[in-house]
Amino acid sequence: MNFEFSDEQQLLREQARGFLTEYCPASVVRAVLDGDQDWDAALWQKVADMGWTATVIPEAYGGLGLSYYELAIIAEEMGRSAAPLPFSSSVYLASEAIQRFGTEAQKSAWLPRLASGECVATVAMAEGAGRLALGRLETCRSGSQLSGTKVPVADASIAEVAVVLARSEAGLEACLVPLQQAGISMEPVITLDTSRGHSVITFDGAQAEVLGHAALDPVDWESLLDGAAVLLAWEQLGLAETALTQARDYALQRFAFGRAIGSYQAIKHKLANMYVKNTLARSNAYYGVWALAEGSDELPLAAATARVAAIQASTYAAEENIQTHGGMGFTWEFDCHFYLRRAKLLSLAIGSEAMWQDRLVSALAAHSAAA
Amino acid sequence: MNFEFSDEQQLLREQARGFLTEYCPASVVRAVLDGDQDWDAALWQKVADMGWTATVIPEAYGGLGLSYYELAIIAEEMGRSAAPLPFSSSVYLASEAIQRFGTEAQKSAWLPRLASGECVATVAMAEGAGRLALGRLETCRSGSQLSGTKVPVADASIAEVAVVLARSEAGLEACLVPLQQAGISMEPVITLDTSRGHSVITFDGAQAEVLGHAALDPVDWESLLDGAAVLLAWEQLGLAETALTQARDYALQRFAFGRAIGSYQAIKHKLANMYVKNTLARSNAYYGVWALAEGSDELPLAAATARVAAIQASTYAAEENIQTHGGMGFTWEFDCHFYLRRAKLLSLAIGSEAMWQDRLVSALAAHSAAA
Amino acid sequence: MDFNDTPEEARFREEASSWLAKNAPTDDAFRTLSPLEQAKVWQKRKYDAGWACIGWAPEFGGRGASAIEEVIWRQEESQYDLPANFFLIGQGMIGPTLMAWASDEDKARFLPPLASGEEVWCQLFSEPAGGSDLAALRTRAERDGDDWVINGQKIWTSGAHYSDYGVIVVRTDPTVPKHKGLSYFYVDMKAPGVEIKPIKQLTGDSDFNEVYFTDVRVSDSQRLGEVGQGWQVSLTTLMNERAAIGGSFGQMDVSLAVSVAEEVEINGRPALEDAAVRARIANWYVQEAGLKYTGYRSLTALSRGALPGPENSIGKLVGAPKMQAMSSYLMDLLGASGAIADESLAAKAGIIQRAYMGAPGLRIAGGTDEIMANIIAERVLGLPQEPRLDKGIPFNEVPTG
Amino acid sequence: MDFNDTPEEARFREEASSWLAKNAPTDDAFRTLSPLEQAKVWQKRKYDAGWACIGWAPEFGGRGASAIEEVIWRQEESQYDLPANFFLIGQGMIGPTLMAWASDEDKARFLPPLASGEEVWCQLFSEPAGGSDLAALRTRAERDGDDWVINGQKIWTSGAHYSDYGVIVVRTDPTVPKHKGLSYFYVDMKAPGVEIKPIKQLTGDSDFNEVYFTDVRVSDSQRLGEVGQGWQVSLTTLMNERAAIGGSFGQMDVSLAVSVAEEVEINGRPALEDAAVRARIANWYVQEAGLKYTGYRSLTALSRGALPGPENSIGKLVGAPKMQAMSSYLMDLLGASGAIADESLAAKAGIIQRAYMGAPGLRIAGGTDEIMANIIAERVLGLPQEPRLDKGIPFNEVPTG
Repeated sequence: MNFEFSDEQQLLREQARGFLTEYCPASVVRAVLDGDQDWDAALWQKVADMGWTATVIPEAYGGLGLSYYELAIIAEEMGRSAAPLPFSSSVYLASEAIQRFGTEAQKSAWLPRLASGECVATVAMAEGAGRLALGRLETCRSGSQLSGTKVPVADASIAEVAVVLARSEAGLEACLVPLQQAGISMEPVITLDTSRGHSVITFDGAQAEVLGHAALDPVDWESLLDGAAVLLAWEQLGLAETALTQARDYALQRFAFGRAIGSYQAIKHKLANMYVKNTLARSNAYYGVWALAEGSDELPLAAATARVAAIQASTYAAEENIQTHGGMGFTWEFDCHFYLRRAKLLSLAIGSEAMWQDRLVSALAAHSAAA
Repeated sequence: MNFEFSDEQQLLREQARGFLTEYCPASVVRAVLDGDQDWDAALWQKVADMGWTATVIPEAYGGLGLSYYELAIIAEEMGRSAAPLPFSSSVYLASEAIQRFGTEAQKSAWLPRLASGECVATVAMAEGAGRLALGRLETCRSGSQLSGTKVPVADASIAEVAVVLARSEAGLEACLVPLQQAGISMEPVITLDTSRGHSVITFDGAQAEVLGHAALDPVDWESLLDGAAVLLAWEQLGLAETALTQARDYALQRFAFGRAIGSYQAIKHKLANMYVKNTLARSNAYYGVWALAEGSDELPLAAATARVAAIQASTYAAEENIQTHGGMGFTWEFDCHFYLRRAKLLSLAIGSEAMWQDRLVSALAAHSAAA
Repeated sequence: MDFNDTPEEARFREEASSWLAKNAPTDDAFRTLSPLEQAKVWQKRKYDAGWACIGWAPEFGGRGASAIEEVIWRQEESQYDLPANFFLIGQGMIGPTLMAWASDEDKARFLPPLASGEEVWCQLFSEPAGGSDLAALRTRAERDGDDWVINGQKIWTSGAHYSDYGVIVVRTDPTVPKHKGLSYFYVDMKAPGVEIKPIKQLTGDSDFNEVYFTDVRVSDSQRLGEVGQGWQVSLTTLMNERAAIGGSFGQMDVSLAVSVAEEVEINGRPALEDAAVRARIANWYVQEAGLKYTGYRSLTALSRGALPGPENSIGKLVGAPKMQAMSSYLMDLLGASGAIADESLAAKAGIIQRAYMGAPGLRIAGGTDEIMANIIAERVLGLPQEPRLDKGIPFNEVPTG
Repeated sequence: MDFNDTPEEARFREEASSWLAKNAPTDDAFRTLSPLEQAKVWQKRKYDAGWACIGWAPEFGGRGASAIEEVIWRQEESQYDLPANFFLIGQGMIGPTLMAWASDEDKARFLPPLASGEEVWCQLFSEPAGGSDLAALRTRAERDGDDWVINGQKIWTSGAHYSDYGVIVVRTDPTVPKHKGLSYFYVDMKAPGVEIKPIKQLTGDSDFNEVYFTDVRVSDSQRLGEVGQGWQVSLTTLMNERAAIGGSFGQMDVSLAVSVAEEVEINGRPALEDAAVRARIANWYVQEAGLKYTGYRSLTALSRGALPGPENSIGKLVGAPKMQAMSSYLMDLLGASGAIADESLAAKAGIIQRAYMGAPGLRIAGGTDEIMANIIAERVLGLPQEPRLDKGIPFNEVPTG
């Protein structure tokens, strides 16, 4: 039984935490949230210099060829600091899609530049309100031309290329679409977390190439999402841990009626609940990353479990951290709201809690039937 | 605006509470729960003498011709004392079915005897595990013969007659079936609340007559259930109030670490939650009985709302009353478990929480569409 | 039980509604005024006709109406889209405090212009270190001849920047136990040394202010109650806050959830057909209807002469978390689009998201969830208070962390 | 990360499993014995072969195995359906206490027969007035020459009726603060004046007893620790309880929910297709998997030499309410049949209902939900204790209501 990260991996965590504590304090998040930028480009450069964008990209394509364990560790630390970066779009989703589905030429063209961080990529899936139905996409490719509207697309304004989920006569496809071209118009979309940019993209006969040689099996796309779900779960866990730490520190320091508010059972039990949810989320995130890293056929179950647990832990911790802070927590000036915004944003990305609960039970039923 | 019972009705409540405090203390419930009897026959006689079984039966059939407001008041007090009586089966369900659907002859034959309490009746719906589907009943009538199995049937062992939900070529039917006859075998079924008797009834060509002149419109049966849901909600509310009162009294009297446990926020907030749920349940029960008494077309919405609120309040209060009592609450000797048993039993009768949530939303959507 | 007015109530409602029909301003000129100007114009019109602060005695500008008549008036007035919030604190909470504690001259001087909207008042109680522990306030007033000199900081003051006067609780003796060293004054908000800074909330709005007092002089004649009696005076104000709260958490009701669930699809079917969605909607409706009919029951009690009690705390305790849970879930139903704040792109998402970001504040303002639950436990159910470490101890010796 | 044993662990597992394969009794003769007799026979067989209390030192009957070896042994032994609970308290909690506090003679006298199952021990701590406030116990021991005379009542004593010995905490000085007036003894459960009455639980079962002490004499040599040091000694026992608890709330896992939802229909379709059912199952699975993998993480830490800490409290805090919620919901899925307790009529309903009725007890035994949450808040998160009104006050002056 060895259900723990290796010593080397723990060292990576310390290094990542130290790095982000230094270069991504709350003031960095605040600057992007308050300002006109969609990201902190300088921080991205530093993160790329650390090699984080290259973590799981094979060495043949300029990556470090490390495992998902390492990437999960970085994801947690990214979440802990609520870094205003397109890391999830570019690393967990777009790079993964190109690596999994791309032709040799596509991989050679894009992965080295994604690994080095000089290129940012994103994935465009959603087409407006409601649960995404892979079988009913309205964005269509015909020949080399793509038409349709994707909204919201995270990090599109800073991405050079997007992996766009679409349909053609051949069926479901992931298309590789450079975003600086005539057939594309893009407008910013304000979301609840302006420390991450979002856009609506209209494709009007945009030049697009199919990623890979053929249409996508929906199962393969879902498997990509499973991987992203695990990595997002680690990021959400990091957010949840920060929220719990903030709440605990404030509860120790804030006095009411002559004693620390953390000595009142209402606050104690609220924080104990956070701890319980965070612990369940962490243990399920271990399960998820184990399944992802080892290529286990339990991945669909493990990913959904990690995702649901992380959604529940991060939104609870972020919401109740504000309550623990009382009126101060409701001000713009305190940082509590960063974690609420990001926790909810990430919970809405790649399908929300109910969708993953549904997938969890499908995987569980398949698993029981197989056992 | 007059959203309150009348002074006369309040007087009836005081009278009912006084009566049941005297004649149905916890020891009476305990005697039936512990013993071989399925009810307290002497208490039934007293209740009948009070006229409670006659409350809403028209004067023409020997009843008092009072309104559902009066019956709701009695129901709450019945719940408050967890009376070991077939009141819900005989009064809210069977008497109502005969009154609503029966022919003149059937009403004349049965209602006076039900009003006087000399006859107990019940309704047989469930046919085993799962949500009852009116369109898929297996109990069938052919000619005057009924065949099938109903389980569990509350209060069957003490009922003279049952209203049995069945199907024939004509469709859905309520059949009137005397229970003392050759074509019927009945076995006791132990449930979690042995202070109310339950049975499995096997009809093997039992003599049965159709209630009324024709097949039932399912909507009419659902309307009957709406009425029963409102009255059961009042009974559950009474249970919930007793559980809250017990918990509060114990929390005031039990000391830990030098102070009453009711001074700890964990206990205070638990009891506050009970109070909140009970208050929502009470106000929704008002809404329900108003709709029932006034014959409002809001009844389906009001009944489902009252039922869901009452299920939530009564099970929460009963469960958390035990927790408030700690180890003592988990003993047979303390009374706390009576209310847990009864609350859960009533929550499972006539369709459980999820079914009524579903009905609530159907009614709400119909209501919105009409508005 | 019925939902109709008594004959007297119906008569009163008819009188109110016909006056409103004739006098409620709807013209374009009125609409071009700022909200505060609109409120002032409308309030003055009501005042002149005897429809302002109708529960107040005639000498202060009211008509001595009953509590139920006040409710009826509010119901009728709310049929019109007219600004009213500007005067809520002054008329709802401070007016009654002045009636109970001010001198006859001050009542005559201040109540009529408060009723007419010509003077606006704000309330200066909360402090950064106070929070749930309101009486732990630190703003000090020191005696100087016939004056007092105030120094300190107040927070969460609604409307400070457009108020003419404010009521303030300050510490006049830090050497006695917390509740005993307080005094209560009214202050001129334009006086030298009063500085007002808006607070930006996490929603981006600024509904509240910080108010700094630097050597602000008030005359001893501006004191309400005795020196050291400030806590009792402020209870009068706060009791009226509780009466004013409650009920109005309907800005996002279940009908919005139903309409979102009708529009959005899950697996090709309307989300409203999804059992998980239905269970949530049912539970919210149970809460919403429960609060609504609790309100009707209170109203009935009110019309029979009862006073509103602490049980009204459930409105906020249920309503605010419901708003948070419901808006969060509706964002989920919208999927990735749930994150969109721009109402022009996603109309409902914008409304829902405003509710989601506002809900944490609703769970705090006027008493946190925890304080509301304490109120129910202590004042409704009669459970004991927690042990109080600050009881009987001089304020300046109470631990502050 | 991997789920496999290290080579040493694998070797140990192999040794254990092959011994078990040869020696675990499965014959019919064994099965005709009473559960207690079965347990004693099996325990003696393990003892004789060096497989009893393997973590104990060899001189007490163990083999000085590591914590992870103990876990591996439990995993392997649990593959067989053999009774074990009878010795849990004695071997898990009292053995370590004797090792820490008893005289060498007493250790030599009592530990081997405890390990071999020849003598059974029980724990006499809780009292009717105690509950969560364990140290508020009132059973008194008064010195009489070389003896002590015990009078009072203990409660929630598992196995008192088949135990040979018990450990007991009593008050030897009521005039000093609560924790300081206690002493700790072992007692002969067959001694005159010891009276044992089973407690009927609300489930109808009787797993616990009340034990009354009337002038029960124990020798001063049966004291563990100094007079007045009883609380420290009992902490040794309780720490080992915490280590023993945790994890095992799997008696009703999500697979049962899945199978019920596959069998039962809603609107003509399997309930497993219903979105509300799916959301519940998903949430329970999140809890169940979360606890399972938390256990794996603890096991990893254990295998690296760490001690089990207070974070293990989450097993019960999550598991017991989950069992209650899940059993309640599964009863709902069964509809009216959910109320049936008779397993011959409704197999799953019976199991589910036993869980529903048992869950309240699980939420209490070994520390209520509230105590568990306190432990996490205080010992894991480092939040302060509540103010203690009984601190430093003579026990006989502490308010008791």
